[in-house]
Amino acid sequence: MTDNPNPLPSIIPEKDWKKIQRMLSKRSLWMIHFCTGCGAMEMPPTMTSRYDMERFGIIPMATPRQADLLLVTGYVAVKTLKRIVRVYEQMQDPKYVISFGSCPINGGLYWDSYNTIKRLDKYIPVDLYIAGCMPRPEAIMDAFLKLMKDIDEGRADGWLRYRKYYDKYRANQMRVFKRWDE
Amino acid sequence: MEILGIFGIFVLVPLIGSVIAYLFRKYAVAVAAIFAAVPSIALYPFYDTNVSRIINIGVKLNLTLDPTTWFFMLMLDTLAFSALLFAIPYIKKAQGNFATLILVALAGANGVLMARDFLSLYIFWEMMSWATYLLILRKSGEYARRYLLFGVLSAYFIIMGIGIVYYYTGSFLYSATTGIPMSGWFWILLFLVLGFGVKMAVVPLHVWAPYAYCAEQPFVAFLSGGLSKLGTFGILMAMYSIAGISILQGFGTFRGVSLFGYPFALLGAITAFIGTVLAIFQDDLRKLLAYSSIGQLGYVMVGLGLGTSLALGGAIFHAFNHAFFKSLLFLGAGAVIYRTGKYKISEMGGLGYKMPFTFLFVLFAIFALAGIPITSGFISKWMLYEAAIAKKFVFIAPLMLIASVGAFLYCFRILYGVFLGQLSEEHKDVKEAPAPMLAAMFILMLPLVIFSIVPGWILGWISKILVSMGLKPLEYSTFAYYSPIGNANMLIMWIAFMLLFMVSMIIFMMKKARVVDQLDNYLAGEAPTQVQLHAAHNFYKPLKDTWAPVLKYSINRAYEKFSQFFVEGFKEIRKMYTENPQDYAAYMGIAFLIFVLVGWWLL
Amino acid sequence: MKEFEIFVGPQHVGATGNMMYHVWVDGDTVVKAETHVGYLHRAFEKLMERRSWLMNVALIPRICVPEPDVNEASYAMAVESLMNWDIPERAKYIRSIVLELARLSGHLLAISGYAGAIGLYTVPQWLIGDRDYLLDLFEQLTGGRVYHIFIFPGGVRWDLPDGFLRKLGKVLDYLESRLKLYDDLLFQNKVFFERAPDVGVIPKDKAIEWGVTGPNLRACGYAYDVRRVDPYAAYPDLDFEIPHYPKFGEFEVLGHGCDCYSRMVVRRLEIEQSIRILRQIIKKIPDGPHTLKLPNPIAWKVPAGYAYARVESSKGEFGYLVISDGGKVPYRVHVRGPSYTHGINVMEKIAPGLNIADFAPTAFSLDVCPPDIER
Amino acid sequence: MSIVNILIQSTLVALYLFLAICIGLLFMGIARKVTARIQNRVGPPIYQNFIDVGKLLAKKTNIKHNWIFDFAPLFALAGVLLALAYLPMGGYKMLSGTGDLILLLYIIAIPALGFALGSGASANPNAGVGVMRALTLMLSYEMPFLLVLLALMIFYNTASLSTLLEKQMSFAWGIVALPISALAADIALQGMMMEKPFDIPIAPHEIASGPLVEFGGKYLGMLMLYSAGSVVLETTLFVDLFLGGGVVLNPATYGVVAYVVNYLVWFALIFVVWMIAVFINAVFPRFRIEQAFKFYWKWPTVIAAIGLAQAYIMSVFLGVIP
Amino acid sequence: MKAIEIFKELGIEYEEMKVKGNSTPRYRAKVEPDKLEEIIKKFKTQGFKHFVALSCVDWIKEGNMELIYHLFSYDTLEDVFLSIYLPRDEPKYKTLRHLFPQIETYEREVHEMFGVEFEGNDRLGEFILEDWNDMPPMRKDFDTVKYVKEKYESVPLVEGRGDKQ
Repeated sequence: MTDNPNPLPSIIPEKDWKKIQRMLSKRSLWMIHFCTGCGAMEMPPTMTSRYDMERFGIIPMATPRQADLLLVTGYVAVKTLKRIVRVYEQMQDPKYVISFGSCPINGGLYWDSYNTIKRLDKYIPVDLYIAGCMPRPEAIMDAFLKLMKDIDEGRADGWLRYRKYYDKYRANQMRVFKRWDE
Repeated sequence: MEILGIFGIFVLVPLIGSVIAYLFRKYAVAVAAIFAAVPSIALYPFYDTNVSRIINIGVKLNLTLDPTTWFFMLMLDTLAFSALLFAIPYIKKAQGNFATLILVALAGANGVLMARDFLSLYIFWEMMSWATYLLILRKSGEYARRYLLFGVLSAYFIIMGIGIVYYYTGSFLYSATTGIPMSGWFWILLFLVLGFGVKMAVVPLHVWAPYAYCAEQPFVAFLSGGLSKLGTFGILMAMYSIAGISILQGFGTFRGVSLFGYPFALLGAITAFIGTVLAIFQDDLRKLLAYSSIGQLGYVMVGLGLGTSLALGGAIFHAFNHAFFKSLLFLGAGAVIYRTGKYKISEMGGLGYKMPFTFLFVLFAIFALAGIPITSGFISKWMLYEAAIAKKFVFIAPLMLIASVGAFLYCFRILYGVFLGQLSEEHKDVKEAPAPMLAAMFILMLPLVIFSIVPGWILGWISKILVSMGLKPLEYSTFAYYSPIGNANMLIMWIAFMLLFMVSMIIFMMKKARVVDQLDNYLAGEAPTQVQLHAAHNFYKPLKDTWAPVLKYSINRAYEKFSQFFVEGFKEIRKMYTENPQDYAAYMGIAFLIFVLVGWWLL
Repeated sequence: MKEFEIFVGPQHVGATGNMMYHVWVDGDTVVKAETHVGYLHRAFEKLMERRSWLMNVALIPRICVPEPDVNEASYAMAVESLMNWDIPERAKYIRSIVLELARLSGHLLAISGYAGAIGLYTVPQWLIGDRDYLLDLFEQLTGGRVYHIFIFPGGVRWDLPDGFLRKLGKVLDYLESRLKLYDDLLFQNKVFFERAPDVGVIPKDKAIEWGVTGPNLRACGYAYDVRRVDPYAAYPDLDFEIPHYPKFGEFEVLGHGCDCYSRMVVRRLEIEQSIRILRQIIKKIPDGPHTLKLPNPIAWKVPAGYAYARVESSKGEFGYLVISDGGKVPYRVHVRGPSYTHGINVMEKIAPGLNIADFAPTAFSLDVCPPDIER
Repeated sequence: MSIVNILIQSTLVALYLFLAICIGLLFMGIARKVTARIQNRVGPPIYQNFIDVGKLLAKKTNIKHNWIFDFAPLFALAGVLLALAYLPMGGYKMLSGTGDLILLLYIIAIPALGFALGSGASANPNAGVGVMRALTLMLSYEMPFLLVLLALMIFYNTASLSTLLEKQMSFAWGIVALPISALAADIALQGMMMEKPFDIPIAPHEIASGPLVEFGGKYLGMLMLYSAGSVVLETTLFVDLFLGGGVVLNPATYGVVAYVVNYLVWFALIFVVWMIAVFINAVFPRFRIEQAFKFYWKWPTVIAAIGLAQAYIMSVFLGVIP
Repeated sequence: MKAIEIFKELGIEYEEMKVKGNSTPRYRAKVEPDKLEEIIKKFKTQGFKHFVALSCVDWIKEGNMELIYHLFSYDTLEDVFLSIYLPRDEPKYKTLRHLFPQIETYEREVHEMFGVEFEGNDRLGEFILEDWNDMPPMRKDFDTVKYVKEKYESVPLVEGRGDKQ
């Protein structure tokens, strides 16, 4: 894992370099196109002409290699969690996770369902939660703005936590999966 | 030096070597490589020599070493040496046989190049042809018969040409051509060009090539790169040395191009197009290269037909380039086949990660084939295009240009299907090709690089050939070359490319990248352990579907139908096929006589 | 191996939601496809067995997100059958309004999904933008944009708010004026004519046997619609046509039916019919109570028995088989979603021979919605 | 040429190349904005693509599959810059005096081939299919485009771009002299720029953005620079071929002023050409690849052939010599 | 042919289900498992071409598994529910996927959710669930709350939230 060194340390001070980086990544959040749950229903309105999240430079991307932002839209079934983790691991740092709706927070409506995990942040780090079932586009836009602010202030550090506590996260994941490959 | 000495070095040494090599059995190929190295190294001192001698042994024979011969010998002998070098690890069974035949073919080829009379030409030509036939026979009798059929056809054509010349002049010498009327010239040139055209695999006489090129790879490299150039040489001699430009012009001209040459140029452009299209759809690596070879020689044919000094220079240069890059490609394919034992492109994949040097050599050959400007392959194509465009030929130029776009398609097919994509489980342990193979490929790569930076050198040699044939010399400087309508400076291009490459390298190097496994890939979130990801089978299916109505009219099938007709009609005659070689030889002799008589009667 | 494998989904732009098609491709032609589902399995049928009859109303809209109201309606109808309730006329009309609005929004999503799959991104932008006016209507009527929890056994939750019908009329006028633009952009686009006809063909004689329903069945040339063959809500009183192949009115009849083109045009025509139905409802809607007087919701007891209710959703036949043993909770509820057959059975059968370029459009044209496959 | 002269020239070329990449990024931003307006949206700021590239280049981890994977960004960026260097921009000849149209045609293949190599190196079938589509598309649009080039070269009797510009200035712009060819070229340009209806190689719904599927971080960033360069490359190619390269004032008489004015005119012209492509892009779905092939080998080829015939007749039979 | 006539012809007892909201009649009949195939074939030839669904009910008190085959006719506009009962401890039945192709999918689901074996269906196996390690979840004796507690609630939280970058 390589870090991101300052290319011109003599010209740009280290602090400013970080600031520039954060500025860049906050203004160009590429979202991965992954409808993990029913919350994805409110994504089309958010993307399209009424709410238009491209105003903030957020566009959906086809593959995880290109994306910075993972939206976990709604409840997470075990089968989906595995894919989410894979997709998350294929994304390149810095990467951010927004969890969507009530279900990934505490199970929501499906608190007693045998097939949905109840708390998403036990398995992957979550930078931001949006509550509600389902969150309105306004709430989503608000969350994006909040995430941008967090990135700017260096608080959206989920990817660092994932790197640091990788073993613990992986151990938690393996408690719900029987095996890792298909 | 005396011409007989030269003859000794270039023809007799390989011939003697062929006998000696056979005795060494297990080391036959290595020994043969040494004997092949002798002429290819001995060649260099003879640069710019021009010796010729008429030997009178009842009939007058003429052996010559002039820049034309030298240039083509440079190609052939280097190729033969590389092919034999490559063959050292490659050929496992009947080594002596292989080594002997290659050397005989080399001797024959050198003889053809040195001959300046029809008799020795024919003798050496047959020597080369039969050695080739036997070499193909090592792989498959069926394929060899196809070759033989067309080889015999070629010989008939040549003999008819020779016969007509002899009829008019009573001499076999190239130089003794006074007194032939224009109608005679027409038949002579037609027969000779067709005869040599078979060797160049010009459509519709190309049918043998895809089969013959399935033989052992080192030999095929020599056959496709080297021996097919004898066709080029033959046509060049026939049209521009024996006949000469003034006789060609005598057929009438179309914008300064002989009306005799123009149809052949058009045929060449069509060949380039058809060869390319057919190459796109092949799944067998060898067949793909074979059709590509046909297509590339079509370009050469265009240049030979147009006959302006730019076109002819382009044709000779392209023949040279083709000799090297196509041999390199065949050798690269050979290396892959040697390591994996597979021929189908769709069964390979990912070998570039395991055989990086082979990949780089092949990549470079493919750059040359596609005409990417950082190789000399571009320059010859450029000359041919500009020659056609400057003369405003609106059929030849677009055909050539679109064929070169088509070349990108099959080039990428080779690269992706064989060297890129998914490395399959069974090829996990494939190793890099052995050192002699790599060395052979490296030798072949060198001229492609050198002449792309310094095209002036080779253009100088070619200019000399052109001048000797009474054409204007090419316009060139050390690094640049010119046509009536444009120019290109390779040095500036190289420098600019290198500088810009550095710029992107700097941007690139600012970050390090981590290497991940090939299955850590975008699979839409899935992570199977066993998955087939190599999309190489039926690669250009959309194109194939689109062209299916056209592709079903295959020339190959036309020939097969034709032969089927004979088979049906002459079931009785078929009983002559006793599978006894002596009988065949007898038939061939009879057929030969009939052809000669027919030729006689025609005139 | 000749084929290579492609996974269309779950994380794929061409997947219709969170599901996966495992596709074997030769060159660029699909040889075999397998549908894998379960990424959205929340065990609704199990959860419904644990919740009381009325609590389930809040749970079931989640089964089909693009068009949740059909769940509520068919569940309500099934429970009403068991309870032997006749609901008031006004409730039926209000249900029809909700269902038709849901159909409109479902069709708009389906068309924009297909247009997106063939690369015309302007259509989704416009259509989903316009769909938001429908969601605004829902919001005014029910309080929720996506999940409405509005229809429940015995009627609907509350009466129409003031001015709702006027606003509805306005939105319908607006939508009708926009339809022309959609036609110009998509339905009369030459590239659409190239790409859609005779792609993803369901054999006409097999369509019913394979369980194809809804617009997909009508695209095969059968004028079957649950609103006609098994009428419910206010539909018996309403006048509407059932667009089916080859009765496409002003649209050209291209291809031989059962293909992407027919499926999309049928959906496009159904939008017109829905507008027509809603206009009739605005005129005809009777006064009266919007719901029955219901018993104490905590102590609902539903008589034992079997009941099946079906509703025409924008995707096809949506049905609920409700089984009660007389207790406070349903003994067993089985949800029959249209995508169950479209997504798995039909898709696996028509995929071989498709171009991979046509795979995603075909899946989108069938309007497969994975949540109602696995519940 | 003296050393100083060479240095000045190369600095100028470097400046022009830098500007070209910037213009490309700006154009992509404008395209996003315009498309957004067509779609009833506000759209991103027009400098959005600069931020995107910056972010991608500043990504903290980058992955690759093997060393061949690196070919893509290196060859793509270097190749497109090299191709740009051979294009006259706004009357400034760059290197086009030392290489002609055929050379340019083949230099344009370098980035494409490098890109294809890099994406092929990633064991992803989507990439393989994407490159197959890209190459097939290339074969498709090259047919009319080569005929158009041939018409130009035959009519103006030169293969050198700088000479072509001079002849267009002194005689008539290509679009006036050969309007039919210009039409065919613009249709071919749509495919060359991979805008809809010909964005088949990177179709996200079908093959998950095709060759780009495995690129991320700096790889994608450099490929974005490459595509920015190709936007300018392709539009400038059209402008140079048919719109006189934007040369309205002769540099020989007006000096530096001419360069500035010509640059601005050139900018306006490539903007117009780009906008045509963007508008078409916004309102068309994409073809299937074989439909694109059939399309290109049918009508645009016929149009281009008519254009070629016109050029041939004018040049050979009517003796119009520019 | 009307469903009633077919029932009479086959000699099956049927009951009519209550219908409110919808309007077509629905008939429910209990049939012997080994006769089911013939009966469905008969219905299919008589216009009941639309196979709506196959549902399974776990009657835990009776110790039965009920499989409900649901057919619909577009000609006569009737629904028919054919029920068979299988023993609960070892539910086994043969596949009927050759009659209607979508039965295969339903059988896969019923197999996974209820543990009913369908002989002759080779695609049984993981369908909706993945990595499942308990009894089939739709059975009445499967306690989902207990399962949730054991599997999900016990997973510990990962600390570190709020660590500075």
